[in-house]
Formats: sequence, structure tokens, C-alpha cells
Amino acid sequence: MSNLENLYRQVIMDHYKNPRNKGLKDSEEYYSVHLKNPTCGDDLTIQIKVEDNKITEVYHDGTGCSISMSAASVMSETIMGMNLEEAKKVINNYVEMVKGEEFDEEMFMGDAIVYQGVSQFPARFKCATIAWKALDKAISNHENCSHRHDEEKIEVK
Amino acid sequence: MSNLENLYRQVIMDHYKNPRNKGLKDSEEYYSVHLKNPTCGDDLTIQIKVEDNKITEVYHDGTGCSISMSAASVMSETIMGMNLEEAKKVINNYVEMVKGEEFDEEMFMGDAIVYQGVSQFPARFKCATIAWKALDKAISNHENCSHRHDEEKIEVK
Amino acid sequence: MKVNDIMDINKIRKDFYVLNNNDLAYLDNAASTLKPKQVIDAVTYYYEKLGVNIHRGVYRLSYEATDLYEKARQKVAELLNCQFEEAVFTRGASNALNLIALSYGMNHIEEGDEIITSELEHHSSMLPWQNVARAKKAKLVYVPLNEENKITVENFKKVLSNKTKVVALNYISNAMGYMTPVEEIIKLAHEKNAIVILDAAQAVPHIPVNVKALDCDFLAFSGHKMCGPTGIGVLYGKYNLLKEMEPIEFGGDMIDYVGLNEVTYKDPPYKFETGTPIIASAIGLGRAIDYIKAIGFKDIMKHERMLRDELIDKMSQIKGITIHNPNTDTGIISFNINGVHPHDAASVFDEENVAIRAGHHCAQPLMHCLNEIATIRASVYFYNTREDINRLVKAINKAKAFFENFM
Amino acid sequence: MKVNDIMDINKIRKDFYVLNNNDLAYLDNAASTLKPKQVIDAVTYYYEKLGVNIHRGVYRLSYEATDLYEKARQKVAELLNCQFEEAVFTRGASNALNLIALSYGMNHIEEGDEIITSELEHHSSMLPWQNVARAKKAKLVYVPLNEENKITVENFKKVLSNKTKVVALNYISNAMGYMTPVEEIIKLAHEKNAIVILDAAQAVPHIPVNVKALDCDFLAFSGHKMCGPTGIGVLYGKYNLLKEMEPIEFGGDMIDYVGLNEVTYKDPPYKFETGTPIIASAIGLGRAIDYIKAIGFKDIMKHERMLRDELIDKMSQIKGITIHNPNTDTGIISFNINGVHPHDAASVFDEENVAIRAGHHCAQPLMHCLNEIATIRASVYFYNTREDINRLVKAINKAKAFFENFM
Ligand SMILES: Cc1ncc(COP(=O)(O)O)c(C=O)c1O
Ligand SMILES: Cc1ncc(COP(=O)(O)O)c(C=O)c1O
Repeated sequence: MSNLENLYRQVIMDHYKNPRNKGLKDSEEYYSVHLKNPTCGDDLTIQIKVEDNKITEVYHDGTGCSISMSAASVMSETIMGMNLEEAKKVINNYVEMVKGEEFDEEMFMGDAIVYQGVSQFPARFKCATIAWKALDKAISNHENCSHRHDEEKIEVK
Repeated sequence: MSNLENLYRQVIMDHYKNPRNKGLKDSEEYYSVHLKNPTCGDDLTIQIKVEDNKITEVYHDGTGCSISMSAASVMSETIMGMNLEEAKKVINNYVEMVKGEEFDEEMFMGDAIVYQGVSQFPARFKCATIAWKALDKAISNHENCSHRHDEEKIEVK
Repeated sequence: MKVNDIMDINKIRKDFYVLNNNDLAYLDNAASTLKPKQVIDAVTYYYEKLGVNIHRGVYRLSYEATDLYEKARQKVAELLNCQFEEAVFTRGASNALNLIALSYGMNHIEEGDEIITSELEHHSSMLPWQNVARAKKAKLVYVPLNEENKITVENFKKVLSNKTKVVALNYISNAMGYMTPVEEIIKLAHEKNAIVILDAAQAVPHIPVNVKALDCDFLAFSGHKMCGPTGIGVLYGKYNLLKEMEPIEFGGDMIDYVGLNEVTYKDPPYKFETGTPIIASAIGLGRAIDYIKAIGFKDIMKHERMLRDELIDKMSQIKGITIHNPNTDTGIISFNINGVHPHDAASVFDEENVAIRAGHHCAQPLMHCLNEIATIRASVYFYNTREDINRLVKAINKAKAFFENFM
Repeated sequence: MKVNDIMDINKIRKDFYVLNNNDLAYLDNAASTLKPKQVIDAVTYYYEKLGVNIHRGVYRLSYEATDLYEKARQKVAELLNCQFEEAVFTRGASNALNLIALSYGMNHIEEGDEIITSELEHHSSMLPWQNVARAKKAKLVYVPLNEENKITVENFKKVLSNKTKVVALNYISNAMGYMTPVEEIIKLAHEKNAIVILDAAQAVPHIPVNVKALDCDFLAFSGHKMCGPTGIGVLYGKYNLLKEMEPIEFGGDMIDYVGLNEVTYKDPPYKFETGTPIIASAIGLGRAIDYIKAIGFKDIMKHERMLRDELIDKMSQIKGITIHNPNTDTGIISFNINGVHPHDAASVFDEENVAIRAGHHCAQPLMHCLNEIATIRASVYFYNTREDINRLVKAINKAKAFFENFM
């Protein structure tokens, strides 16, 4: 399989075309995080609902390339129902994976496993992680009992 | 003779210690030009009186290193009594000389001829020429019937 | 016509290490051009042989460094046909354009005045004046773009008024490659006593620019877009304007006398060059100017136009792409592959070693006009070949086919 | 103690082409230091292997260049012990100090407020605040210098008041080599809710600087004084201050959203880095930081102090010269040969291939305090040797003898 085919797996394009859990809820129950990448125009909001230390609902909405938009959809499916500890482990594992570093191949990742190909395209790292960064932020806002609505821009590092 | 001895000739140091025509006149008859070199602190004013196309009086005053101060004194002696055309030729010849370019060795230069050694010290070119640049400016102000008092700063080029 | 008809492109390409060491079709020249070894050598010469500060040193190394720095200024002055004193070194075009707005703009614009700019501008040409307009309660007026998104004299006349004080426009658009009809615009603006600032970041590298003939009041460009080093650019200003303008930054190297409560400045250009200058980059820019002049603008223009014609011709035959500027005046082509996000397309180009740009090209208002989030931009320079064009066309076809698979 | 006791100076000197190719005692390090081959190589690497623009490119070369640029920022952050986001790249220290005054100063200083600075400042530390004071009708207050022309905590207390809003002082004086007692000054200033800006242009190259431990609010330095390239410097600012500050320059790379009449910016540090960055110089600065850290500040300080002690010792034995700062804290020595204009002396030094500086050192107010038009300044760095010191002493004696001839 070529690098490109490895990046744009069928399942990614499916999630891009038919995103799951897309559209935001207008309710104060959710922790929501709005992330933007001014450099490439990606613009994404995610919402989570936490009950009993478990993520029971996830929504997302935004605009961007197929990698960033599909990743939000995949992320929402993958972490739905997980408890916060599990979710944080998956986030870390996912980030290591798309960076091309060592990661735990045994951990349950759902469809997110197909983003392995991103490691060959470092310029797309931010596309693949924006949704997961937003999730990470939402979880820590919840844990710190901090503001429920967060606006941020992410940058190249 | 070493480069240094060639730069600091006895006659230069004499003019530095005992400047001729130093001190300004408080009269409207003179064309005066005030030049500064902000970078090294040289600060010099020269005054000329022109009668019948002839430079009949030259004065100077200021602060600076031995090269710049002596050059003002030497200049005042050299060009005193010359007509404007002659003076302009001497200015050009002097500048060529201190630059290390070809110059007319036959032309009357008075003591100014000893500034030949400056050509080995390009960093001192401005010191050696500030008085002559002021003279040049004063002559052209006279010729253009322009303002009698001129303030300028000179810079490295 | 063969590429080599115009100039010896293979010989030229040997000067560019990046081209020799990568199997690369480099078509992102509007962002930055590559640097030839002559420019790199000039920079290295300063660092290896001198490496010292300038202007204030009374020793030989410092004198030589000063001389090289000021000779670079002289080269800029000859390139633009201006006086030595009218060429101010800046960090780049953005820095130069901001300096004009902060100094000239903030001191001359008053409430109710009008500043003309356009939606075709690079953010660096437009935003400094948006800031002035906000601060001074002046009005920012946009030249209406025509159906092709061009600035025309006719449309310029519609917005020019007795209230116009400043006209800030691009000479060549970085997003669309159009040439603004600046000669006529400058004449018209001057009839209204408005000053004209040209953002020439895309012009100076590609066409001969003569500021005296143009009679523009200010002009700005960057070194890194014309084979020069990063971190250097030029602000040209008419001497009498520079002379009366206030400096924006204060400090070393720009002062005459400093007292505890007052200060007097040096004359231009030094009064605008605060602090230790960008010595190595200025010297490198001087060398870049020599390099480009040796090739010659006539040949550069001919060559770029040939490549543009070929590219437009080949791209027009591809179905399912939108070319936004088929009538581009230069080697800048802006397009989209229908249904494919530019960043997705870009990864295909990257796999094919074709370097293009995907994004808003620092021209977000124009993106709204085009009704796109982003576009793909290919831009050529004198070292590009027909082979580069062919590779771009191949990559476009590949991206199309690749993503059609998923449709 | 031999020089080589502290570090392998001969090996270090091999890294500096200028030292190898000239029989030179380079003692103008406070103006600019020389550049080692490692730094030159890092700059050349960017130009030869990459040469492209950063941040917005979706191709590999651009990604690598971006990575190198941002890694350099990370190195700055580690050097200063600050967050990545708190390190803004600027053109140099002057540019950084002006940015603080134009953004923080112009928006926070009000009529009647007091700004503390000193006559010991470099013009770049003082003049930006003279400008703010003039514009805002605030008062510029000078810490009285003591009999040695030092800033003391005691004298600082005399001028600190409830009206003090900003304290802008040097960390190490470029003209006298004194270290300002910044720790105590910062504590005292913070008790009055004043912010403290440190001009650390002469500090960061020579001593370890920890901004979190110091708790200063802003700090600035230049790359070219620490083995780095020209045209790069750093503004450190506490994140919450940077976050609320207005950018001064507008344009490419610093924006988030651009509309026709409004704009939103990126977060720090990007909102202050308008236009194409000074890519090569930033990468070179990163390498310079590695280079200096490998030698180690402990050894650098030890070595410089040894040279200073030796120099002061030897110079004290020369009759007919005035040392202005016999108690200098660093390797910066300021003196005059009695009866000889510094520029005249400088030509003798030049003939002897001893590079020193003669002038006002961008500190005119201090020259008034010293009652001199100009002074001669010698300043050492880690690559200097005792041989350099001996040559300076020899040149001083020669200049004295030479001009005494004419007396
Ligand atoms: C038309 C135009 N103006 C201004 C700029 C800004 O130049 P720089 O980023 O070098 O400051 C650019 C380049 O990005 C440009 O293309
Ligand atoms: C103490 C001090 N502050 C500020 C500066 C200004 O640095 P730069 O000229 O690199 O902007 C210098 C160097 O000249 C300096 O020594």
C-alpha cells in the first residue's frame, strides 16, 4: 500500500462523508471546547457529557480537511462510553501513534487505529489530532471544574 | 615610515594643538554649515565669506578627534584666498586623495597633502573629510543663493 | 519553443542545492524562493570572515562589514532607481508596510479621511491600514473588484475622492497574480493629493520596478522572495516624506543626540534602522540583486510567461478543477480540485514531490470573494522548467483520481 | 592559573574562522561576538537544504524548516526557563524593547505615571520609554547613580513610588559592565505593582538567566551578542501579559480571522511575529544556545573573570590612563588615555590588530556623567586569551607613547 493509500483509508473517507455524532447540542450540560488552527483554517468544536466519571455523549461540528473532520467522527465513536481514565490513555496512545512513536497496539482504539498512516505525513499531524486535543481539554476542564466553554487556537510547535 | 606615522604627521598634530582660524564670527555675512557625525561625535561648523567669487575668510569651530579638527584648520589655510572654482577642484582632489584613488599631485594643496596617510585607514575617512564636506556645502549654498545657515548630519556610505 | 531557448536553465539550476539534492518540482515561489549558492556564500562570507558589528567600529573588519552593508543598500537603490538615502532596510515587506502605516499613517490620517485598499491585498498591505482607520476613525474603502477579481482603473475611480489620503495597493497580487494598473492609479491619486503605497513583494522579484518613473510615494518588498536571505526587506520612501516622518522605534544607531528628556535623530535611512542591523541578510540581499540582474528581467519575464501559458493550457484540459485566474498576468495560478479540500490535495502533491501552497495565502477577504475556504496556488520562478509543469499536471490528475475513488 | 585550566581554549578557538584567519585580538564582544562554525553551518543548512517558507507549507521541506524554527524557540524557552509560548522572536534586543514600550507602555501608562530608568541604560532601553513618557505626559525618573555610576538598591528606593508603573533597567551595563541588583529591585517594584523590564542584552550571553526565578515581567536580548546570527533577538514576556497585549504590527502569519473591518489575532507568541519570520537567524540562534550551553556558563564566567582581573591588574599599572570602572562585575572595561581622543587611540589599536570600541556606546547620558565625549571599551568573551589581554596592554602603551611624542 502506498503512503497515500495508507493515509486515506476507506474508513477515514467514510467518516468524512458520513460523520457520526455530528452537530452540537444547545444545552449547559456539556463541556464544550472550540479549537481553531488559524494557519490552515480547521475549525472544530466538540462537546462531551460526563456522567459518573464516564463519557456518555460526544458531539462535534466544524469545517476542515478530510483528516481533521473524519478524526472528530472517529474519536466520538471510539471514546463513547469510556471512563475518563481510559479516555485519557487512549488520547495519549493515539498521539504517540500519529507522531510515529512507539504506542500500545493492544489498547482498544476502534477505527482510530487507521490513522497510523499520518506518521508518514508530519505536516498533517495537526489535522489528525485537533479533535483529540479538544477532547483532552474538555476532560481536564471537567476535572478542574473549570469553565464549560473554552475557546482556543492551536499552533505549530 | 609606519602607517601610523604616516597618518599622524607632525603638521597634523601641530594644527590639532594650534588650530588656525578657529572660532566663529557672529555676523550675517558668512555662509555657515554645521555638520555632525552622530556615530563618532564629531561636531563641526565652518564659516566662509565670499567676495567677488573669492573666499576671503574661513573660520571653523567644533569638537572631535585630531584628524577631523586638524583638517578643519588645514582646510581653512589651504583654501583662503582661492576663487570658488579653484576651491571646488581642491575639494575633489582632496577627497580622491584620502580615498586612496588617483589624484592630481601637481595641484596646490598646501598642508592638506599630508592627509594622504588616511587612505590606509578607511575607518578615518569621514574624520578627514568632514571639514571639506562642510566647505563644499557652503560653496554650493552660496552659488544657489540658498540659506546661509545649514545644519546637517553625515553618515557612512 | 524549448525552455533552454530563453536561458541556460540547467546551468542556473546548478546554483540551487535544494533542486540538486531533491527530486523536487518547487512551485511555491510566491511564498519564498530558493537561494542560490552565490547568496549563501555572501552570507557565509560575512559570518566567517567578519562576523562583527558595523557603523561604529574603528577597526578594519568592522569597516569592511559596514562597507558591504552599505553597498547592498546602493544595489537596492540602483535596482529601484532611487537615492541611496531612500532605501531603508527592514525585516521584510510586512515590517516595511507597517512602518509606513504607523509613522506616516498615524500622523497624517484624521477623522473622516479615506484610505483606499482592496480585498485582493495580502493581509500585510491591508491590516496596518485597518488599524490606522480604527485608531483615527478614518474610513477604509475597498476598490470594488471586477468579475475576475481584478483591480481596474475604472473601479478605482469610483472610490477615489477628495477625502482620499492614502492608497495602499498591491503591485502584483500574491493570490491571483494580477498586475494592478499602478501607473494610472498613481497619477489619479496624486491629482487628489493622496499618497500611494505599493506592496511590491511579488513585483520586485519578477519585473523591473522603477520608483522614479512610477512616482509612487512608498514601496515595499522582501528579500526572501527574490533569492535573498530571510529577515530582510526594503522600505522605499520619497526622501522628503522619510525626512519628515517620525521613527517608530528608538534606540541604538538611529540617534544623533540623546538627553535625559529629549532626543534628535539621524537623517533617513538611519533614523528608521534602530539597533544592530540585519547585517548578514542585507549583504545577502545585495548579492541576490546582482544574481537576478545578471539573468535579466527580460528573460525572467519571458520564461515565466512561457511556463504560465503552458500551465494554463494544460490545466484547462483537466475536467473537475476550477482555475480562479485563467487570465493571470504572471506565473501565479490559483485553483481548486472540485470536491477535494486543498489540504487533502496537498498531501498528494507532497507525495509526488511537487511543492505548492494550500491555504488562504494571507488573503482571507479574497477567499470570501472566491467562495472558497482555501485554494491551491502554484507559482513559478526563473529556475522552473516545463518538466516541473508536467509534474504539477500529473499530480493534479493523480489527486483527482485518488479522491474520486472514494466518491 | 593558566587559561587552559578552565577550558580547552585552543580547541574552542578553532571553531571561529575569524580568529584563525586574522592575527587578531578581538575585544569588541559587547558590540557583537564572533560566530562559530557550528552556528554558520546551521544557517547554511537551512539555506542549502531547505530555503523555503514555514508554518503554512504542507510539503516536507517546509515542515522540516518549521520544525527547526520552533525547536529554536524551545531552546530559548529552556535557556530562560520560560514557557514555549512566552518566547517571541524579534529582530533584536532593540526591537523587543521597543515592542514592549509601544504595546504595553502606550496602553498602560497614563498622565502623571512614573517610569523608572537610568543614565546607565543603552539608548534602546531608555529611549522607547522617553517616547512613551512624552506621548502620555508621564514622568521619566532616573535612578541616581552612585559615585561609581552604579545602580544601587538604596538609590532605587529613593525613586520608587506609588506612581511608578514601569521599571526599565539593564541587567548588565554595556558601557560599564556593572550588574544591576535586579532580584531586589524586582521584589520592591512588584510591591508597588510596577512591572519590571530587563534589558538583558549583555547578560544572557554571559551568565545563566532564569526568568521564573527572577520573576521579571519582560526581558530582551540579541542573538548576535551570543555567537548567534544577526537580525534575531528575543522578547520574553509573562504569558498573561503577552496575551492581553495588542500587537504592533499587522499582517501575514499573526492573524486568526480577517474581515473587511475587523481582525482577530493568534495567541502569543505568534501574534507578535508578523510576516515571514527571520527563519535562518532563529535556527542559528538555537544552535548558538546549544554551543554556549555545551561550554557552560560556569566556565564562561570563571574564564571571563580571570581575564578581567588580569586586565584590571595590568592596566592599573599604566600611568596616564583613566579606568572608569575598576570594579566592573564582568569582562567589560571602559577607559580613556588621558589627552588622546578615543578615535585617535582606536587607530593605533587597529594597527596593532586589537579590536576595541571607541565611542559613546549608545549611552550618551552616561558619557555626561563620566565627563567624556567618548570612551574606549574592551570586552571579553569565552574565546579570549591572556595573550589578547597582553596585546591590548601593549597597544595602550603604544598609543600613549605615540601621542606623547607630539605633546
Ligand atoms: C503581496 C505580498 N505582500 C506582502 C507579503 C509579506 O511579505 P513578508 O512575509 O516577507 O513580510 C507577501 C508575502 O507573503 C506578499 O506576497
Ligand atoms: C545593554 C544593551 N541593550 C541593548 C542593546 C541593543 O541590542 P541590538 O543592537 O542588538 O538591538 C545592546 C547592544 O548594542 C546592549 O548592549
